[in-house]
Amino acid sequence: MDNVLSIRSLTVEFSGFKAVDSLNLDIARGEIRVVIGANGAGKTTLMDAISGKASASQGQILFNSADITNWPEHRIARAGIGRKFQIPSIFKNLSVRQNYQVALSQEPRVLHNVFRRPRDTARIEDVLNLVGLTGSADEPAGNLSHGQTQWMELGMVLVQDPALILLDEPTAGMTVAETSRTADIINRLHGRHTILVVEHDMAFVRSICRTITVMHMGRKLAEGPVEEIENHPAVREAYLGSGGIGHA
Amino acid sequence: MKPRVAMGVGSVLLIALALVLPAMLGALWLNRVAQFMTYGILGVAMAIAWGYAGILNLGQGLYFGIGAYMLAMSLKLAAPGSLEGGTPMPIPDFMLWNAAPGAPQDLCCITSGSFLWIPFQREWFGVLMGVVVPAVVALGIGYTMFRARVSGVYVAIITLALALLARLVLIDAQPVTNGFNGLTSLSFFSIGGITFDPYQPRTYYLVVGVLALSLVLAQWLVSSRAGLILQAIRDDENRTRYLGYNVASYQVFFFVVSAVLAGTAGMLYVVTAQFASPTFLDVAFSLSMVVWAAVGGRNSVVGACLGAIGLSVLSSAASETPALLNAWQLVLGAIFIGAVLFLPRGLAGVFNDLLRRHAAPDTSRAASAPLAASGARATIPGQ
Amino acid sequence: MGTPCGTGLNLGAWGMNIERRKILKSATLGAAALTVPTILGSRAARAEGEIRVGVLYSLTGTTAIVEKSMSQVTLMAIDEINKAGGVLGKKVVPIVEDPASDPRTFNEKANKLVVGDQVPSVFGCYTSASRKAVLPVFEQFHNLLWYPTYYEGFECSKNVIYTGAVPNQQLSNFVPWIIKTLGKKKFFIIGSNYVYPREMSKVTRILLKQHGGEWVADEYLPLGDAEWAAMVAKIKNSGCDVVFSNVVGDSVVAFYREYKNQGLSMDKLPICATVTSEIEVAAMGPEFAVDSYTSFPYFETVDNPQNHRFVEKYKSFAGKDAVTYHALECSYFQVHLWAQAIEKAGKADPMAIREAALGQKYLAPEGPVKIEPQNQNTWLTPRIGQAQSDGMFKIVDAYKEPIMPLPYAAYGETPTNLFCTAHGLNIPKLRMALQKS
Amino acid sequence: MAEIIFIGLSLASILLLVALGLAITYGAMGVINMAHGELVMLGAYTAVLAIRYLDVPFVLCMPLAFLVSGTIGYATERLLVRHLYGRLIDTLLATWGLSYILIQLVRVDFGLAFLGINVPGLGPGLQNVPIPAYLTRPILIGGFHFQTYRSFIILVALLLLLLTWWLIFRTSYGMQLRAVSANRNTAACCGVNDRRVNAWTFAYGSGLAGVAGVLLSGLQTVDPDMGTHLVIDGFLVVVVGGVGSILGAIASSAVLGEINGLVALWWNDTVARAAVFALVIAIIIVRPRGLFALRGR
Repeated sequence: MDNVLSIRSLTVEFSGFKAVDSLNLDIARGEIRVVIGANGAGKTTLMDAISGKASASQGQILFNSADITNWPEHRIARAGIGRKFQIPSIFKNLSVRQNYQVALSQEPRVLHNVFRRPRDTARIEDVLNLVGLTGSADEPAGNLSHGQTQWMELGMVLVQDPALILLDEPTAGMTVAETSRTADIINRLHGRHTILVVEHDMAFVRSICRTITVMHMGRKLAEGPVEEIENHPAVREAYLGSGGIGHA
Repeated sequence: MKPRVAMGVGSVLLIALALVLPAMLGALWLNRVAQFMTYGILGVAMAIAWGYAGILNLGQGLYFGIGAYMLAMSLKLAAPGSLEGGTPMPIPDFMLWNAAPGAPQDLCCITSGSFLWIPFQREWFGVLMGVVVPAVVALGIGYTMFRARVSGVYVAIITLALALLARLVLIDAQPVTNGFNGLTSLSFFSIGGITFDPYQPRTYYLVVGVLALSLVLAQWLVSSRAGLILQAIRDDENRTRYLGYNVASYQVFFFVVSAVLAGTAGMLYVVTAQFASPTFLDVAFSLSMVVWAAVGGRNSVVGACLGAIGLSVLSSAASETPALLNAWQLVLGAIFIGAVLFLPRGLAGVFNDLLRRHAAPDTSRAASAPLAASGARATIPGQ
Repeated sequence: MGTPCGTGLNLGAWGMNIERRKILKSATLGAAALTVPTILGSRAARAEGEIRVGVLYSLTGTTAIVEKSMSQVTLMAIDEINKAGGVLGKKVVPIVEDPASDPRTFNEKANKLVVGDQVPSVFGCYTSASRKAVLPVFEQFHNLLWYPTYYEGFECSKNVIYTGAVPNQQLSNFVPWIIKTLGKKKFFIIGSNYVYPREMSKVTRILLKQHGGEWVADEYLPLGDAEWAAMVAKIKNSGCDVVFSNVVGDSVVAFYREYKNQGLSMDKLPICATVTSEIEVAAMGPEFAVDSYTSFPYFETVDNPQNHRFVEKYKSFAGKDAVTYHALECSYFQVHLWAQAIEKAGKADPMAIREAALGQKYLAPEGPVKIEPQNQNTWLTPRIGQAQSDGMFKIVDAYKEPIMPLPYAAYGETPTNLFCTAHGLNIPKLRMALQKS
Repeated sequence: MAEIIFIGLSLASILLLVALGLAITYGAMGVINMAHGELVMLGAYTAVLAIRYLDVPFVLCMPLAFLVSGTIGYATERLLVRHLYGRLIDTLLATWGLSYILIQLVRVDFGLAFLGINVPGLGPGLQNVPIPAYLTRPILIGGFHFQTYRSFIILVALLLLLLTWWLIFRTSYGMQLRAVSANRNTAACCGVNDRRVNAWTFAYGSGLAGVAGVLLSGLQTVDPDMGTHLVIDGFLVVVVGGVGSILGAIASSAVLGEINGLVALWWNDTVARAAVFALVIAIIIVRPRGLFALRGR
């Protein structure tokens, strides 16, 4: 079958401590996959390893069957992996539109861009609509509300049009309304993009996803459809500490 | 559309002023303003590196100095003061008294390293090197620095140390550079049969021309897509990386551009002041460049440029006012502090706010586009 | 398009701005107020009945320490001249500028004086670097710089009158004296790392050859550095028996202090210096310099009536702690030489003054001095002083009368065989000499 | 050999004296104080004037200078630096302006010159501080002259180091300081009066500069510009050591000092200086956060 991303016995160490421990993971094209796990289970580190922020001490990361293990961030991004951070990271001093103009990076070389002027494209407009920021397109991004900022960063990733999107807790700090809005933004992407989400909020997870991977102590604990996972003894076991999976 | 109009009018006025100035000024201020305009180019260089790229170069004097020396070497060889000056085999006078007794009297080997001067017998070569060498040096240091992801104050310290190092070597290599005394008694700069006497309007116009050119170039660069990406990098390096940009290459590119501008400024300074000195590499000089940019507006090429010219005029005027003979440095110090405290974004910042306010009635979209292209980024709180 | 936007941005707002921002207002107006008069002033017609001269010594920056006193003494001399009725029946008005110890500023201020104020002469400059930086201005506008500092020579400009000592006037007596009288043969030569010390050392080595001395080493400290620990340690282990110092500026002080702190004694291993004058000794505290030697044509202790008058006058002018020294004395008498010259010339024209200045004589505090018509340097009387505990120098050796300045002595220039003459630098001769040496 | 080590050590101790204050103001407070060198200069002048007019014994000049520079530092923080927290480069610019002013003030006898009053000991001239004999005569140990005065400097440097260490790691004030430098707002929320802590810290750092000034005045001349090059060296040390790390400051001043001494002895001082600059550049490029950077995941 056609895997966009396949991770082979990946290990990431921080001075001896194995944040990710010989992990295997396959994600099919067009799939929306959620990774859950208690704090410190290694979810974010996994994202870091994929996007090049953390370097793998062992194992392989294959993206469209190319080995991208320990490539520099920008090459991974160019290869077609976009990432949204847990704490939204955007260009506060640029307007939303300018943020997207920067994000629109089919041609990232300097000399090429010296001879281009920033321009709007249909795609930028589409994304602005999708994330509902058309109104505030020309405000400095720093002025946006927290929720808007989350969407806006998501938008930046979309403008890039990556084959694989990594979302690190996209609903962190959102109201219920905002969360559901985020959910249907993500659902609208389903099929067009492959999406890997790290999330705590099970309600949200149910609303967007088919398959869940559970991580614990850097290892894969379980993998399967939502219902199955929710009744999985080992998972419940692992989650006791954090008061049951429902509210994790 | 109001800002647009103001800009149009303003620029026309400014250009007009620059053109008619020679008629209003005597030889002294003509030459002096020309010199200050070379500082203006330095201001532009600072704005690009510091304001837009967030690279604080505390050793900008290095590139200014290199530019100055490269051209000065050519002008020295052409000078009648040098032995056989202007002939096929000139030797800079100072090399004679730095030569070992009985050394062959030929540029090739009168002193160790004197051969480096040989190609500079052609003036165009000096000019070329005045651009190329700063570029190459900046490329080298920039590449090593930014690939190692050195940033912020660490960049400042490296550039600073580098300038000090270069200064040391320059002074120590007396047989080739005439050490601390620098290069003087040069010939006039002349290119294509046109000679530039520093006190003639012609020279003034040369400087004005280059200044205008570098302003246009800088403005064009920062309003290009690359310029936008550069500001993105300044805001958040990592974000830009995850969007697929090779941050280092952008930083290096603009670092080099800034260095080239500084080198050009150095050359023009030699044309107008007729000497090159290792003191061009002093920390104090590089720091004053930073101050120019800060006061004028670090995030606006035009602001920084005017800041440089304005402060230079101010300080020379102040120091020449008998009443202030002892106090002028107190005044300058106070001005720096005041500017930093009350105008964190420099004068350009203030102007932009005003324009913003006046443009508000119109749709903010119309206003923000051209502003974004011009010095509007001055609305960014200083990093 | 870019530029217009920007420029307008700034200019457009100037107007609005002045009503709005207080700080700005004052700053801008201040700037205007300062600039306008200077621009006009520099071109305003000079009032009749006065002759304006430039005084160009740093009042701020690293070399201000010395230059400020030179500036003061120049004003004192001008004051004397005016009290005596001025020159050409006119009052002499000094225009003082502060070049802030920075060559760029030196060049700028020289322009102001020569091109703007169009003074017939400028008294000024201390370091060679600053002289070099102003030279182009004087040469292009055929003006005249009066330069009072001892320097390395190797310059032959029509537009400078050099009243300070050149190497042969400090060394030709000193080196032989050290060898013969002190009986010290092994020379360890040190200096600040720039042109003057290196050239002094070159001349010294030539003299060492001639008088059977022995050269041990040449060492230089970066200009302005004050850390001598390593250097003095080297000197200790070098086996030399005299240290020959061309160290300048405040490094001198640090050097003598370190010397004593490391337990070196002046009688076993004396320091013989070409730059350490009364002012440096005062600065380091006499106890560190006692029994070291210095060669200068002038010391405060020179015993003759005109010097007593000079010293007394200067102290009443600049405070009782003030000391007089060679460069100070030159800055003083060169003003009087200038006054004589302009009287002789009969008009305040730089080149006329120059013509008249050549061969001009004056009875200076150090004794008779004369401007050499050939190379525009000055005849001075070599003297050797020994530092005393009161910070003064005891003159232990002196020539009877002034000797001729030879700016190219390093290449065997002799009174009978001059390289720099009224016709300018004789390059073929110089090159011949180089081949031979 | 003992000689080489000793010279290096003494160079290091002087670097450290200047750098220590900077390491605190910069490291803990994120303020690049370009006027630090001028605070050293003021310390030296304190010694000059105190000895000249009150004939205070040399050793007592140090606490005195500490107070003077400290007070000026305190005022600086209250009037200037306070408005600039979080604007690193602006602190650099503003304090550079301040250094301009301080230098010129000393040169014009704190403005008295304008009134025609001249204070002997101030003004543009070179001043000097007489060092008591018991500190100048060298002591002979194992056939090698140990300079009493330089040994004394090393000693004082060590004492100040201990004092600083004790203040930061053994007092509640130090606790608060560490809290503030870790996270100003959080600290403030926990009831730490960060403004007060800042002011006192800045005063302390400045005070150290004053002491350094007194000690330097024994080695070199005292003049209004003596501080300008010191601050540069100080920064090289702090940055190479790793911002905010006292230990780093010690290590880097030791390294730079010894390198300087070695090269100066074996080659010459110009090369030594060049070597130091080159080393600084190299270290920063290899370890962009300095030798002892506090690195987190």
